[in-house]
Amino acid sequence: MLGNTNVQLDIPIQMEYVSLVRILISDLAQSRREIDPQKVNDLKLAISEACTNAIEAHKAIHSDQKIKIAWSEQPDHFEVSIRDFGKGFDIEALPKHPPVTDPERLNFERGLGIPLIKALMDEVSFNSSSEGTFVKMIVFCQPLEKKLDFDSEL
Amino acid sequence: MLGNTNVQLDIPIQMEYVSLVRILISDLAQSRREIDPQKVNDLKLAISEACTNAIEAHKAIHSDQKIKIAWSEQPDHFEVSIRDFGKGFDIEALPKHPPVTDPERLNFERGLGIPLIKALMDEVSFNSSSEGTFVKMIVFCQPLEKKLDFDSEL
Amino acid sequence: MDLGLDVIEQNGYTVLSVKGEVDVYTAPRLRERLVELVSEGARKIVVDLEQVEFLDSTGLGVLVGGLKRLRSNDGDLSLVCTQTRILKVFEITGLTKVFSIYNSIEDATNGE
Amino acid sequence: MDLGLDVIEQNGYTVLSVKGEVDVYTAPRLRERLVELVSEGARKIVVDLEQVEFLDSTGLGVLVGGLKRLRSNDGDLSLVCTQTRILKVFEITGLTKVFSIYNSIEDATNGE
Ligand SMILES: Nc1ncnc2c1ncn2[C@@H]1O[C@H](COP(=O)(O)OP(=O)(O)O)[C@@H](O)[C@H]1O
Ligand SMILES: Nc1ncnc2c1ncn2[C@@H]1O[C@H](COP(=O)(O)OP(=O)(O)O)[C@@H](O)[C@H]1O
Repeated sequence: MLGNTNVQLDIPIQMEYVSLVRILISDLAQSRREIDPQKVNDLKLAISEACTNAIEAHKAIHSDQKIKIAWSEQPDHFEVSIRDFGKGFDIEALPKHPPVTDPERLNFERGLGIPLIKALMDEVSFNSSSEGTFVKMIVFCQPLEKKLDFDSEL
Repeated sequence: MLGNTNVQLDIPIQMEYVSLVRILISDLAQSRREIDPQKVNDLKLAISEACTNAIEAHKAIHSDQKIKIAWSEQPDHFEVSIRDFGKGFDIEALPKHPPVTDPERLNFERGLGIPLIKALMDEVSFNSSSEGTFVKMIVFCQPLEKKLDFDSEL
Repeated sequence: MDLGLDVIEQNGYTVLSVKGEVDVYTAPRLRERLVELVSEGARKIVVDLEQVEFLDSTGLGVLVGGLKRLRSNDGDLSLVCTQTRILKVFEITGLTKVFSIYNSIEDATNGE
Repeated sequence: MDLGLDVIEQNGYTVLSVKGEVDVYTAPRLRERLVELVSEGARKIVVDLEQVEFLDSTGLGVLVGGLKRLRSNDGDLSLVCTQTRILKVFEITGLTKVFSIYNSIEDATNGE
């Protein structure tokens, strides 16, 4: 569970609000602690991907319930979570992309969001059920070196 | 009551979050409709004053409950509301400032927030009881000419 | 949120310069513009990402879709990008191996 | 959130240039700096608001408090401000009639 939620934002099921979430989260990350600017970019991207998925999940079931973004601060990290009330999904069952060298790769225009979230965040967990999905992302405030060689995972 | 709340933000009882509210609200105002930039500034100032008062109200009773900022859009105006759970106040009973020409005026470093909100917003209502305070502010999206001669009101 | 989409012809290439944030809300406009260019006959398209402030997986998807469309029409789509934060997104997803990425419009339109 | 507070001496005046957003969170730093300057002996203070991006009633209160402190010490506090959005706050509250407001540091430090 979230420790101590500092800020919570509820947004409607419209894609134009994703940029608002980015602005909010990047301002929080930059103003609250010393943090590597690249980490702020990573967080903006990960939160965009997660919000896009959450909004899509609500659109799929024609729900107009708002999605909830929560921000909390821990001694050595930030925690950002996105909660939706869509019908959930099985993260283990997501299709794997063909390797980038395969010409078939060009048929996959989607499915890059979750791999990006996993690659960019220091920690991430997905909790999904038929009641909805809760994505929790963690970014350490002291910058960590992270290798960007995730080809195999995609 | 609020028509259709589009976005809701909950913030903790710390003054440093007031700037976050400004960023959120000014981004919403600018991105959602054609609006006079000066109106956006007015809204930033009014929302800052209202949030400052709400946070002070919670501090006064040592409440750590979050305050709630809601944003909604109507055909010809934006509605922004601030809800706190402090012990409320009687807006009619607020002390009047001496006229600016009176040397006594310099003894009043405070009490300018609500007059500013009233002067800057197209409409404002205060609903306050022992359960808390609900401030609703309205800004028309089509810029209105507004005379800034409110000296007598202060 | 505005997405800038400027087109110039250079050296036989069609250069589409994108400005602003490419996300799920704005990416459809980029997709439309690319489809338009191809249907108008463009076959060698360069997408200039130098003024892009943000690009997410929806934006990547649109670029992959554009590349696919062009390759199946005997054309090509290449990119101009030197910004590390944007390059990073291509690297993580392995798409640096799918796209030709150049340092400048000049390099991209110099033919081979 | 950073509040820039730079002090220079000019023509017998102490010029405090404020940069950034003056609100309930940052105003205490402005207040402290003013109190410090007065206790160090400054009597003719000019607060330069040209680089202020935002000023709320807490900021106004700090400036009124500074003016009061200086007047009771036979000093004065004047302002430099040409930004309409900041001037507007002084106008609405009637404080344009309380402060001397100049168009430039030069004007403010020219004597009188
Ligand atoms: N919050 C969510 N609720 C329901 N399904 C989801 C959610 N997030 C992701 N998914 C599912 O996982 C798939 C892969 O997501 P992602 O990697 O972000 O790529 P994309 O969104 O481009 O398909 C989505 O297509 C969707 O089926
Ligand atoms: N949300 C609120 N809850 C309780 N009291 C409030 C609230 N807003 C304003 N007040 C009261 O009204 C007074 C005047 O407010 P204002 O005009 O903003 O000036 P200031 O906050 O500088 O005193 C405050 O000092 C406070 O006593």
